[in-house]
Amino acid sequence: MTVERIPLVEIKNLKKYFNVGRGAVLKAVDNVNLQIIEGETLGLVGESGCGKTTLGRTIVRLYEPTAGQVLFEGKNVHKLTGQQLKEFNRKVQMIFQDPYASLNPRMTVGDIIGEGIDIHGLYKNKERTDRIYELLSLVGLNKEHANRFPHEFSGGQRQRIGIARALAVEPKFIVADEPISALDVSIQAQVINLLMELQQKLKLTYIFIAHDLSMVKYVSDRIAVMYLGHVVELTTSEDLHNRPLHPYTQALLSAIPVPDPETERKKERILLEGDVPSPINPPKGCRFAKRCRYAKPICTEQQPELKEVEKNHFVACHLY
Amino acid sequence: MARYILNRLVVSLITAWFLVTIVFFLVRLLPGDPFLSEKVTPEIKQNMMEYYGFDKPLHVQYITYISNLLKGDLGYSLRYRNRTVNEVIAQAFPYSADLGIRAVIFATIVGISLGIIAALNRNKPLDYLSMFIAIVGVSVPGFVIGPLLQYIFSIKLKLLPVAQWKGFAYTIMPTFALSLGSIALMARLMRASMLDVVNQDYIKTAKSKGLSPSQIVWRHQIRNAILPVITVLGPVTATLLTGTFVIEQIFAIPGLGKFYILGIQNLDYSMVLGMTVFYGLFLIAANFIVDIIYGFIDPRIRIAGK
Amino acid sequence: MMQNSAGELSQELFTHVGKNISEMEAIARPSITYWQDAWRRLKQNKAAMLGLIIIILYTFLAIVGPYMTPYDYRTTNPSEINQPPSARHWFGTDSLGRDLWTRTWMGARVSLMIGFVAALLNAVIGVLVGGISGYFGGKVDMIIMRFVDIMYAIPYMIIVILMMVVLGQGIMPLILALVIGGWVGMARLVRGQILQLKEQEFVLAAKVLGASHSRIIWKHLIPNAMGVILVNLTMSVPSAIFTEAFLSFIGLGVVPPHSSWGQLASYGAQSFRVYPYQLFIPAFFISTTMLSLNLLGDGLRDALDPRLRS
Amino acid sequence: MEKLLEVKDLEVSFKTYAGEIKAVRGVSFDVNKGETVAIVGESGCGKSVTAQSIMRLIPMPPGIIKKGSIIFEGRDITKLSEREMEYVRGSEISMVFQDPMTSLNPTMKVGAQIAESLIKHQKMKPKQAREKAIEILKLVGIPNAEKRVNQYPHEFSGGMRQRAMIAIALACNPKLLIADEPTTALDVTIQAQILDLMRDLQKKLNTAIIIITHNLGVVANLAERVLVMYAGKIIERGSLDDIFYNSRHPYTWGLLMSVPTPDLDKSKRLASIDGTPPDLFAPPVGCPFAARCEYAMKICYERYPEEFTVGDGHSVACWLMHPMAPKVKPPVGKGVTLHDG
Amino acid sequence: GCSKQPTNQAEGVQQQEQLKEKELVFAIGAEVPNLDPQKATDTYAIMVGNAVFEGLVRVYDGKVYPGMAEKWEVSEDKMTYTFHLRDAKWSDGSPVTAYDFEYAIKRLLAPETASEYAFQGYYIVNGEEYNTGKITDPNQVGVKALDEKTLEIKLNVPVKYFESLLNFISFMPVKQEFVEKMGEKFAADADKLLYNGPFILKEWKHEQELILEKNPNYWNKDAIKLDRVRIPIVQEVNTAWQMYENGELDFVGIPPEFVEQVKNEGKALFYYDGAEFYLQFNVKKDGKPWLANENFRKAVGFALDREDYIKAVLGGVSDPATRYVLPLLSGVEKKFAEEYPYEFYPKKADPAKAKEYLDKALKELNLSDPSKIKFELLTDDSSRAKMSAEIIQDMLRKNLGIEMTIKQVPFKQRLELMNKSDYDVVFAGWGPDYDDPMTYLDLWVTGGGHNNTGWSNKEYDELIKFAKTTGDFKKRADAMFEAEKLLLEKGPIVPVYFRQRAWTKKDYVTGLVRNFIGADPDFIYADVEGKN
Ligand SMILES: Nc1ncnc2c1ncn2[C@@H]1O[C@H](COP(=O)(O)OP(=O)(O)OP(=O)(O)O)[C@@H](O)[C@H]1O
Ligand SMILES: Nc1ncnc2c1ncn2[C@@H]1O[C@H](COP(=O)(O)OP(=O)(O)OP(=O)(O)O)[C@@H](O)[C@H]1O
Ligand SMILES: [Mg+2]
Ligand SMILES: [Mg+2]
Repeated sequence: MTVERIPLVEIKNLKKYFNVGRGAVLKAVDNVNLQIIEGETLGLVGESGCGKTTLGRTIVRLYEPTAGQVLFEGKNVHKLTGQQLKEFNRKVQMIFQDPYASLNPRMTVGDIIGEGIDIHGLYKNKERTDRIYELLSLVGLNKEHANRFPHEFSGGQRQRIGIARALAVEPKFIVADEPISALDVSIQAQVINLLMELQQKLKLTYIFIAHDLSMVKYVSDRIAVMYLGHVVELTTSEDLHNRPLHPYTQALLSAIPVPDPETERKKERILLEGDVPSPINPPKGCRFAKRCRYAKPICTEQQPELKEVEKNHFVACHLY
Repeated sequence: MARYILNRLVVSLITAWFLVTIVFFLVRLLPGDPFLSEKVTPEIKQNMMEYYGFDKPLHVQYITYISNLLKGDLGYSLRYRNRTVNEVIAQAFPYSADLGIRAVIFATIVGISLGIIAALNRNKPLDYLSMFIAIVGVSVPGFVIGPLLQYIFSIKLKLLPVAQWKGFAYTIMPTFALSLGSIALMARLMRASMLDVVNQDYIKTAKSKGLSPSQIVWRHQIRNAILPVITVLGPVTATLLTGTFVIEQIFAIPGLGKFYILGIQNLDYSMVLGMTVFYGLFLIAANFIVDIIYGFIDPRIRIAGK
Repeated sequence: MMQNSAGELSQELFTHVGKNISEMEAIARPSITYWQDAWRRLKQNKAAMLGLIIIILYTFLAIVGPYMTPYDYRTTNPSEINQPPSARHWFGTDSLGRDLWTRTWMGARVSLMIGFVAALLNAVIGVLVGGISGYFGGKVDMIIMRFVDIMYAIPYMIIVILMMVVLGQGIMPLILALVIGGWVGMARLVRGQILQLKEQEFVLAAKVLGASHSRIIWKHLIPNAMGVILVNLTMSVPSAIFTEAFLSFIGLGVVPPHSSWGQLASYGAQSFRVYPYQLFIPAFFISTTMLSLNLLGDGLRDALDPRLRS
Repeated sequence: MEKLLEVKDLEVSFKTYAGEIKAVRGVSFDVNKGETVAIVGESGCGKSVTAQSIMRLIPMPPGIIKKGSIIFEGRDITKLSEREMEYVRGSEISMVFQDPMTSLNPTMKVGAQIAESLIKHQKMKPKQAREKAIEILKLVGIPNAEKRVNQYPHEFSGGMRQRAMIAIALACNPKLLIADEPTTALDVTIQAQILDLMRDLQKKLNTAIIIITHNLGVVANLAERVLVMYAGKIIERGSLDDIFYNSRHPYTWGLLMSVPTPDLDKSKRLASIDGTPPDLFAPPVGCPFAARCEYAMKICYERYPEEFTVGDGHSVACWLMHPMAPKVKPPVGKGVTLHDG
Repeated sequence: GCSKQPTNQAEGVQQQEQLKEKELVFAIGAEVPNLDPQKATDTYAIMVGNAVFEGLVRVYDGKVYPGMAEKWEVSEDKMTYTFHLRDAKWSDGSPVTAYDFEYAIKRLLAPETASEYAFQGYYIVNGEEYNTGKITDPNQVGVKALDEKTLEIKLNVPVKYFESLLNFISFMPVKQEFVEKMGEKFAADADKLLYNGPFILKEWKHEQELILEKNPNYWNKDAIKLDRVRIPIVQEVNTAWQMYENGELDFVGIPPEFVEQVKNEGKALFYYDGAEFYLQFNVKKDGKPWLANENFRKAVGFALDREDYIKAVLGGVSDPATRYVLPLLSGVEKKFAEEYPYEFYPKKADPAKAKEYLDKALKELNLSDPSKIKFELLTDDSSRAKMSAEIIQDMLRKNLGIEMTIKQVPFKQRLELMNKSDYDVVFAGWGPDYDDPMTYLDLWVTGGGHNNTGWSNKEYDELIKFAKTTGDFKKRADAMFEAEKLLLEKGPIVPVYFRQRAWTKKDYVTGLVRNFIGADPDFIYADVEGKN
């Protein structure tokens, strides 16, 4: 692994809180530190609602952080202006979790995909059309689809449009927020193959948010596990699967549904007891403590730091 | 929210002050002066100028006006010489407001209903009927519809009194005539934004819950579609409540409407300013309320800041 | 070659052929944009096309109509006053004995010009200002909207009179005056729509692509607010036409002896019980213009909304 | 077993300006009471359209149900009046939509959206319905449900929206639950929880479930029978084991092969099916998969294969099943690539 | 709703009462802006004032009758008047005294009052001086109450029409004590005034309605038949008309469009309202020498077809102005027009004569082509102004080949432009202030307050000066006639029409008088016997 290399993206003490009325704040992302190295894929997994999307959106500047900073190529992305900002927007892309909502209902698919090309003046006229067709076929759609509108597509097709749009500007870094969840496995495979090929060819860097842990494992070099706005474990994908340290990670892995009826019938899962605490006024101490089988008194008292317990294996847990 | 409202109040006052200042100087740019008349001679005019303090430098007059305004005193009308603008407003506004409220309520209910009916029956007879009403509403202005109504309902059918404002029977025609234009606008806006909503996925969800079409309309579509109507409702309310010249004139209603026009025609400076301040405050308040309603209607809209 | 039952299948048909991916490439039609698509759809809308045809017809008549009779729009004829429509005077004559056919089409020039130009300019300015205000929100919105409030509240006639003093009487100052007072409604409306739309995810998506503010406003937000914009646009045409008539009333309209539909109608309104045709003819043209515009506007609205197809 | 739903030869098209998109082209299947049927298949092959047709929620126009019948408890849904449909929707059949963000009303509190069908169908008082809504939200694993009912959809994360959708669908204990990708946005622990919930429901109320998903893990976990769709047709159907261990259609094979397993090596490419599915404007006369099928024969390009029954309840639409076809060895099957994870 | 309005029930009751009471209902076009006698200017105030106040004299149907003054004497030189007041009461029960008149007249002239009609008091010794601040002591003004019942007024010059002038609202008495008590609010409402006329103002619902009731204390109350007069304010003539048709009004002005119809029914009535309209030329306008050319002006005058004009613009109501002075005004004994008949311009256009004058003018101006002559007609926003300008434009084009352009501006702007002499030709009008040709003629003297034409003629000035100072009324009238002829021949004025109004009334209305000067309508002796 290439942890020594200079990070392409550096996330420092990042916090993003939402005001949810009557003075309550929702700590969607709370003090996250991460480094992403050029050319790697960082998988991001975690409970639904734990702040993955929010983290991704803050990285690509859709949200102003409440505190902390995001550095891309050494520069604070939230301070960029003018040409640098434009550069950034070309180099950094996001694939949205909700494919339909993120497509303008009044634009043809061709225009949606072509928009980035136009904004950054990458291709003109015929070349532009060709490029759009190329992108469509890359994601398994055909030329005819360019003239249609988003509402005429199936869920998976819409997601592919979103992917094509992100790829259109030839970015360096993509935050892919559940890019494949709506796709059937064969197309999933096709898309993942495409993303990996591109990565190899163009040294792309990804943050890959997904719930499908086997897929995350397959695509990622390292995986960060989030829980209620915190990163609780961070290590290589091999390590994570083989030696998950955090009790939440363990529960997560045990819950992966396996595409095999017999295993599914027999499987034993670590059942997570208790309610997920609220990100509004989260409990002090470890946020997982209440549901943790191994919880100790200290866990409800003190918030564990993310520390390197093994080489390149970080975990935030009082057990280690 | 409380801070936003406070903030907005301060801004409203500043806005009103800007408005007064601009209009104060604008009216004086109008050709002529208040005492110009066919009979008046220069000497007599001089007496009048002095009487009203128009011989003083403009900035002195401005300061006097503003300080009176701060006391809530809009000054004496230059035409109705022994009546203050405050009195004129106090006397005429109730009529305009009475008519205006009727018209706003009538227009809103009818306009929105027509719009909804049209949208639900797109390109069907009911849609065209609603369009027809809307077209009548905008292409038949008050000065046509008023006399026409009077002719039909009073002279021919002997159902309603021609004019004046003395009881419910007197309010029917003016309310109708006054609301036509707003009905048209609201109906058309409502139709358009309803159509923006009908094909949204969440309508499908609502349907999948087994809601009846009318429940879907009431609970899901209207709220998502009503924003444009609310937007126009602000100024419409302010305008209708503070009087409309044509309708009040045709139906001989002693409302505020004519004072704008007469004020300007007579260069009755204090009247024009007073009307402007009054209407302006109404409008500012109406738009303020509209902005707040926005937030209630669509929680994604947060004008109140981050 | 299609056999009816499996039994008649020949063994030959079961020879292995394998994949043929290239054959799958669909034949793509030339790519079209949103606007091309909308135009295509508009053309199929009969009502909208009818509206368009009527407007074109009126425009055409406004150009040639006045020359179709031997009369001049300004020549009075006291021996022929208030004549009802006849073979001599197709639309009758007015109280000065002028031929109303000629005057109607001369008036159409003024009214159509004023109606369309003022409405369009209003729309452009209103959309621009409202778009900016709604999109940027916060302080910008506060300042712009308070400016709009002030513009709303300044008595319109003052502005018009001052304009006339400075620029004189005529169509251009009139249009300008109509625009000065007219754009604010559109601005507030558009702003409201934008406020509602701007939090949608596709806007975020465009932001990530680095779309400029103006691009987001014009390509993403405005098209989605088009329904409401079109309604307001069509509705502002008659209001421009009648405002002109009202301004003429107080001596601020087009230079006499020119006239307009609005003025003809308001003269006609005074005597509709005696000479109904003097009201109903201009009123007919105003309302059919409105009808056409509404049909066209609705058609356009539908055409611009890809989700709504019938 | 009692049949709850019978779909017969359903054809659904969308009229667009470019032509007619034949989204569903003659689909027949049935669902028994208390049974779970999974529909899998290529993205865009017509799964959602089929599901929405059962609820009569296809936007019409442009959509039209061209042919076929959908018989639910003996009544043909395609022939019911809209009024009658109201009482079917939400209370007897309910649906979880695929796209949770746009499927929730942005201007209505989540709680109210859930409570709505309770008020309509179970005649609950608003207050009672709200209590119930909180309860259901808790059931689908939303923490802090008391607070969350008062929030608006845009304040929810993707997964929470999806759970809210599920809550809406579950609210009235339907006889048939159609879940269109109900768990795509959920993390595995919640996913497991939701699957358990659905199973519980099924046990308690004998609810039948049609689940549409791409996650074969979920299929394996929940389904009893599986339908495989491709280009608007069902190309294979059978029991869970039939499909996972004894599938006969080359497309099913491709699907199963594409699944990554936890131990898959990064250096290897994922197996996938080359090419794209046919355009539904002009679906090929023959087998729609032929052009992407390694085993395609001449006839595959010319005639649509009839459905061959290959076992009890297991049938396949593939010419390979024809006696005259050459024998091929399936690349997947019990234990071939799938089973050692 | 508004609590002020009577409910329908109350209305029913009112109707019941109407059976017993005689009520006259008619509409006026605008609110009475001001009923303060010394500040009021508009016709409606004059009309209401005539009913609720009474001056020293009362003018009825053009003749002067005793009013508050039982009798009066005029000095030999016709410059001193002594009035003897009768016993009369204000509506608060106090007596009307000579001091009330003295106070009223001084109040009219006091600069602080800023009365627009102060000039009506300029005939009185030191009236003008006091009003314009040249003297500050009101006691020097020639009006004095000799005792409670005797008032003496001294004039600068003999004024033939002075007696009738005293009926003008500006000379109505006010009670000092009351005025001072009310301060600024004097006359602002019905209860902020004292009445001494045949009626009292019972209710004044601003902008809505005035209700007058018979004054039980009026000295001549037996002559008054009406119990009540209700005057709703209705701006729109068409609305008023429809109200009349609907039986809501007893008499009404006929909108031009309906004149024909009502005439055919034999119900149309006509009266002069005193206003005269004319084209007024700015003879000093730079770059437009033709405006200063007498022959050119006459060419315009002959090119106008006044009959056609009236037919087309005014629905046939009004009289062509063939001369300048309104024919109805009083001469020495009879009407001025009867004593001095004259017709300068024809009723129909005379294109030949017009051409003749135009050719002369062209020659004098060294112009060959009439199309070189360009000028602009300034007109305002009064209801028929536009049509009026349009038809004049067309007549000049047809008969003279001259292109006149039209400039229409708001009323005040028109006045402003006239004051600044910033116009070519303006379509203007004048209404008489008193019943004498002088009210029209003295406008055009050099330096006259309203003469903004730049026209100045010594001979004319002298004729007017003579007429104004002589005590010989015959010679005075001769001089005025000379002046009129001179004005038409050389002056800056081309008369167009003398305005008439068409009106109609229900048959039961009797005793109404329409006046071209002073109160119009004068309803104080009217009756509605037979109204149900
Ligand atoms: N409103 C519509 N107009 C035109 N075509 C449509 C419309 N809705 C769906 N389609 C087409 O119908 C086909 C089937 O769509 P459907 O949504 O059923 O796919 P799906 O099987 O659910 O796919 P996914 O798994 O990606 O959601 C797709 O090719 C789609 O393009
Ligand atoms: N605009 C917002 N206003 C208020 N709260 C928000 C907003 N957006 C997100 N949240 C809250 O922030 C938290 C994290 O949301 P986020 O969308 O980042 O979750 P996620 O990890 O992406 O979950 P999922 O896997 O379900 O998509 C959630 O509790 C959510 O309710
Ligand atoms: Mg998310
Ligand atoms: Mg789908």
